[in-house]
Amino acid sequence: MPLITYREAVRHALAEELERDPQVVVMGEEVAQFNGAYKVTEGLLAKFGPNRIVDTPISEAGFIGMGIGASMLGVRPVMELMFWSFYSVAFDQILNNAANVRYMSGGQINCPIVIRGPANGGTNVGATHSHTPENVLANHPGIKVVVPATAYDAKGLLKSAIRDNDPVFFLENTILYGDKGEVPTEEYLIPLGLADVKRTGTDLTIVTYGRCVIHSLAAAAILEQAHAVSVEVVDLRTIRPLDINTVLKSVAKNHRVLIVEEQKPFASVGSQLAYMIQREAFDELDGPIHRLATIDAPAMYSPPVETEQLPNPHRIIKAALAAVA
Amino acid sequence: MPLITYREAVRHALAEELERDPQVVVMGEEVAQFNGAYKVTEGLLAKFGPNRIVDTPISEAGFIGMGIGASMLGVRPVMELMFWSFYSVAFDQILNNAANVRYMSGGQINCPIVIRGPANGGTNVGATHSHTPENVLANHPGIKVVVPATAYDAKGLLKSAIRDNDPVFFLENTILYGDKGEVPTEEYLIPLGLADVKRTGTDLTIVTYGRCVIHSLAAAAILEQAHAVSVEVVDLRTIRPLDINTVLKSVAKNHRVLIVEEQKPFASVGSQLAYMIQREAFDELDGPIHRLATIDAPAMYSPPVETEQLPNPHRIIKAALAAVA
Amino acid sequence: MSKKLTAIAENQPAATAPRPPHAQAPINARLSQEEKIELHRKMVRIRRFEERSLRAYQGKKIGGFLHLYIGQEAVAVGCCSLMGKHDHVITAYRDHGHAIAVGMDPKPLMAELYGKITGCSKGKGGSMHYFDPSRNFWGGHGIVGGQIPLGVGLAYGVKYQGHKGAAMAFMGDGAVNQGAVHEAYNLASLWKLPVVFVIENNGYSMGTSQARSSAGQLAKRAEGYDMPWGQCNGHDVYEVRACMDKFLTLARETNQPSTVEIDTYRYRGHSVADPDNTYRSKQEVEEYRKTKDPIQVFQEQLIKEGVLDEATIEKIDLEARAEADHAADFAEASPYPTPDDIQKDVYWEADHPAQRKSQGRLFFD
Amino acid sequence: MSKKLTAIAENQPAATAPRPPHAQAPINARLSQEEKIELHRKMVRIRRFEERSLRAYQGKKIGGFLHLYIGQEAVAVGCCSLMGKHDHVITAYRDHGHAIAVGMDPKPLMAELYGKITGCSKGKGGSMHYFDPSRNFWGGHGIVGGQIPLGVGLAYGVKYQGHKGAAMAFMGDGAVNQGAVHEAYNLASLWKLPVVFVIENNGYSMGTSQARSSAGQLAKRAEGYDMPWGQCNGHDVYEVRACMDKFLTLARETNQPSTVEIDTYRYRGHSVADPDNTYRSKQEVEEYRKTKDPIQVFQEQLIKEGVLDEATIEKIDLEARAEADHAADFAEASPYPTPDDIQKDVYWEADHPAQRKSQGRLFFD
Ligand SMILES: Cc1ncc(C[n+]2csc(CCOP(=O)(O)OP(=O)(O)O)c2C)c(N)n1
Ligand SMILES: Cc1ncc(C[n+]2csc(CCOP(=O)(O)OP(=O)(O)O)c2C)c(N)n1
Ligand SMILES: [Mg+2]
Ligand SMILES: [Mg+2]
Repeated sequence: MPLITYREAVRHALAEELERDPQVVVMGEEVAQFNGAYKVTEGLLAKFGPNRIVDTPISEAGFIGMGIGASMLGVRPVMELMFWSFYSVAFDQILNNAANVRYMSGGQINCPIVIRGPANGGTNVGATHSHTPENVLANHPGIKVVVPATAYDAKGLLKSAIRDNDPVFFLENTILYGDKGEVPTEEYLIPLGLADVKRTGTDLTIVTYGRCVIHSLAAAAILEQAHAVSVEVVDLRTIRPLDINTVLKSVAKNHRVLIVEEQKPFASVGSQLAYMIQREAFDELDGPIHRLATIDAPAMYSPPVETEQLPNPHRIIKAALAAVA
Repeated sequence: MPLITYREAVRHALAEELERDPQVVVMGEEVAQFNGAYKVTEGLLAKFGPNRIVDTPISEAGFIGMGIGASMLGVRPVMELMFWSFYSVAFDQILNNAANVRYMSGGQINCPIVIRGPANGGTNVGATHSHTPENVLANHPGIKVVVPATAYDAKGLLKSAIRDNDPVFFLENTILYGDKGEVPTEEYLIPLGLADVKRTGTDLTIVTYGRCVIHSLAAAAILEQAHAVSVEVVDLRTIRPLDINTVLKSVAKNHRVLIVEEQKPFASVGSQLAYMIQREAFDELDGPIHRLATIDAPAMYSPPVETEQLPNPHRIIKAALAAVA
Repeated sequence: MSKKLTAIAENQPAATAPRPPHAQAPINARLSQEEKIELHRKMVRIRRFEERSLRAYQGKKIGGFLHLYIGQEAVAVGCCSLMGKHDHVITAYRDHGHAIAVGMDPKPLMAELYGKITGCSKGKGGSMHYFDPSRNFWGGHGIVGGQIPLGVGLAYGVKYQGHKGAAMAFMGDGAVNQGAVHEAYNLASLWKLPVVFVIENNGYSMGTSQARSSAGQLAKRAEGYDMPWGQCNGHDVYEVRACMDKFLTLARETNQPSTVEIDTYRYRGHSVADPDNTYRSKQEVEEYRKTKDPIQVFQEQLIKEGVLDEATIEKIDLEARAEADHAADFAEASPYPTPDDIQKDVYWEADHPAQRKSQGRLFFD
Repeated sequence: MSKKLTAIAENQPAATAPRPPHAQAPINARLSQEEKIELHRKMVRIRRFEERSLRAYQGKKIGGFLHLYIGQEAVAVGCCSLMGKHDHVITAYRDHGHAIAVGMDPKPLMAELYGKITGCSKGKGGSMHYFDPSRNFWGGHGIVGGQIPLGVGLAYGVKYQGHKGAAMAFMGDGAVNQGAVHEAYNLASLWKLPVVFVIENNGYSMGTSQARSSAGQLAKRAEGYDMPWGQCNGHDVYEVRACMDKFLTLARETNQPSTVEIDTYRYRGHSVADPDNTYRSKQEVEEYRKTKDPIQVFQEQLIKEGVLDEATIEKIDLEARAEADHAADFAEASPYPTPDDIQKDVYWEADHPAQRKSQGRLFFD
């Protein structure tokens, strides 16, 4: 299988779906002429023309709301948020209109819109640009949330997201864009809501998603070698719908759980997982569920300190050892 | 002690603080001439004049941002959101500017702003008007979140909120506005971050806040009489800062926990409590932490069904019996 | 008191030549007698429906808010009477008039107010959230200004899908100060999207007069985006049609968006909960009722034209009252949704389990 | 390519009489020689600081974004040179120029870029988040348009607290399409708040030309809110001062807000990460550099006035370079914050434990 980057994987998914379905349009700030702020959409304008690949003004509420309206008529917009952080100015459109219009209309409407873009810290862009809103998004019934960690997953999940008839929020990661992974040349889809055990192990279950999958795998290798701790890494891939069964199966096997998430801790995805695991597998737990999250503060600029603020292999190892102690 | 309504308690707190500190201003849609959409600010314009009680256009992002800017200069704005649900259009100002400006300036700035208004379901106003965003707000370090359940608490906490030097988000409840409670005539303050055991009991700890406190107390009375279950009701009163110690003390005593919250379940305040309780009091738990939340869907309009969608005494009793089973 | 009592009709793109009476505007002149009567009937039906709903509200049959359109009927009826196959409508929470104007049946509308499963939104939306995509009616939206970007999206969809049509995005005079509206203006003008932004200026946003909420003249803000704009008297359904026809045609033919401010008035409080005694005088309301009532104005016009007579007027009114009563009976007799319905209509996928492709839990507890 | 190559200066509220050269505008005519040189020096210091910071970035000393102000110096320097005790400034992420213009010391500015604890924001803000409330400088904000309501709040504070002053709220040409900006315009005009909205129009928002992002003329949108507006050439610091003085005076004296669009240009990419090859030509950049460079333009003007000579110019330049180097040395030598610093400066209360009144946990893990 060819090795391609996460960025290319996203791009290929877009290109294939643009090719397949003329209702698919790609929109966002700088996605066309500039080739994308993070070059994800590079070459798409040249290939599909300005009717399909559309640069927008800096008006997130306006253009995302517009995309939602168009989706009600059957257009399938894939909107890029240059950073998911900018959902802050489009919050009402995203979480009142996209999430609720089906319900309020008694099921008469559905919004096949995808909103995608990076949502991560770790690039020293400060508090306003480093939000990881998957918890806030997934709090709202009516929408779906996907956070792929690898090129393979990104491609297969984005294609499913574009074909989905509900609003799907797709959270990428600027740091992962350059990471390479094996991706088949033939077409494939990964269903939303299916977790993936990225590493098997017997002493501790790490439940995680997004970039923390990569960190957890790195930590797991060291934990195995240096500490004789065998770690299973469950990558959720999708936050809503949530494949809790795969998580519970791993918990039932290992009895010790560490949740790792790049999230502010209060009412995070990890909080939700912890509630569910203890509720549904209380008797399987040999000790409390541990969690490692972003250190609770706005995102720090200072590069070496931001690294420490976020989960990283070194912090994960420490947390894992505490969880199996 | 005189019996006054929750609405009056909020109003008295505003009036006393307006009296005490000339930097305090009250602003919002319809707060002045119209006397408040829910009549909370009734009479304040007549008493304090249009310089202190200010009607705004329907521009939540604009006027809340303006309040934040003014607070940086030492004005102490108390902004009314007619519904907290409308935070959706001011999200960026509230959760990027108010929450982050202190951090990003390295501590040079503080924003003594209060944003207050009702945040509740149960009045048949549909999905866009029934948000309970305390989880989303409290997710953001830098801000404080208060959800009082009684007239007494509302007054004492709001006065503390207005004197606080950090941004405080104060979540009231349209259904509670008419509830009466004893409130002393002499001045008092309740510190933020102090929970209140509203009823003691020995079989089950219910952790809750806001209107669910009232429901839980009603349920507890029936549980005692009809089911011989003795319930302790811990009212958090403040979500951030969080008085987890009072919660843990009760858990250590009763060993069974039910969290009751008017929240959509995914990544809610209750999720966070569940994580913390199992993490810090694992060995005190005789069974999994149970939770009763809003039934997971956008808020339903239909009046009798919305009652069933929300926590209510009947649902709480059922959940409590399951939790002690 | 900001409301101009004399309505003016300055349509920017029009020439400044003296205008003929609106009845003679081609779009009105070509109406058949029955079509004229139908305009009248629609207004009466809206009025009677709402009066009936008010009684139901007072009888505690209806929860939440009830924002009545009484006094504004000529706006929705005039605008929606111009709709073709690819024209679309979206509005705010004061949506009963638009719903009836696009042709929705009052029975499911009343049932929606009663929170019944037979409601147009299955009891999930309530008064503020009427929808009927089959009639190109996209709601009924509660967040002030929030529907306007969606309206631009409808226009985008029409254009993208190669149809000749236009979207009408309605908002109140208070809504113009929402950021989303401004973003929508710029997008529509920049991309030449066939949308007409319709400001129903009833002079007040809740208890706040236009002068206390907005700097400058409302529709004129369109100039800042290089958009044509117009203003017209919303008490005269002919004038509404004449004015809107021009801008709709512009949108359909040239994809040129525009803003139209229509002067109107609501007789009732902002919602049924509004005591309506702090911000305007009883005389002001009476003055409007007496001299500008859209039903009265049009009725007199049609009598003058010989299209209507007293008997027909009486008949239309009786039918409208009966229709409203039947709607209430229908609503009353209909069942409520059950708690099992709460989690329906959330996800398309959950509602179509046979076609579901995703896995995992969609709902949490 | 939307950028007008010929700058114009149409100041709406001004009479249309022929204008005298900007050097003779009273606000400029009354400057002492040293004050004029100081204007020049500030621009040179900004330029050298940024050039030095660019080298540091290339040397991997700096993380995140670096948005250079090179080419735009006359705007910040001209505007901020007019500040009195109760005048305030707030801007976006392209904030180095404003920070130096209000008088901040380059050492903590450079240290901030390096992420050091000695930075003006203790390494917490980075390039986009410079702050110095002691100099009435309220940042440095990353969300496009998000700072504008705060700027209106500064004006509100000045007025509420009874001072005579004005706030300048800076934004780019791309920012005008954010909803928050529009809401702020309306509030400022409606309530007569002493704020001048300054649009630094450098022709592009990232890779999008003005023509591709905005319908209509930017500053002219102010008319929709009954606000006066102006436009001026931002390559000439005298003209910036002459124009801004008028609007600042209007704000200070009468609380009348306004919008001023200042034509300027950035030579560098949007940020250091911008390859700058898809949206404008090399010639366009060169043309600006050669004919409109604000430092060059003003230098020639001052030579003509006999205020500057080659030796002084050289001296100023050398000093500015040395200052930038010292700032880099200072930054280099300074320590990083430690992980213990992460949870400082989050809550006022946590930072002042002796005065803390709340209880319970403020932080979670
Ligand atoms: C964002 C938002 N803010 C406030 C409200 C509360 N609210 C509902 S209607 C209304 C007044 C709107 O007035 P206008 O736009 O003139 O419409 P009208 O009611 O006159 O039809 C307000 C303040 C809301 N629903 N949404
Ligand atoms: C709400 C939001 N959307 C998008 C961005 C990304 N972004 C940062 S700067 C910028 C361009 C802004 O251009 P302009 O306002 O003209 O200012 P300039 O960079 O030219 O100074 C964009 C799109 C952002 N920071 N915030
Ligand atoms: Mg109105
Ligand atoms: Mg620009």
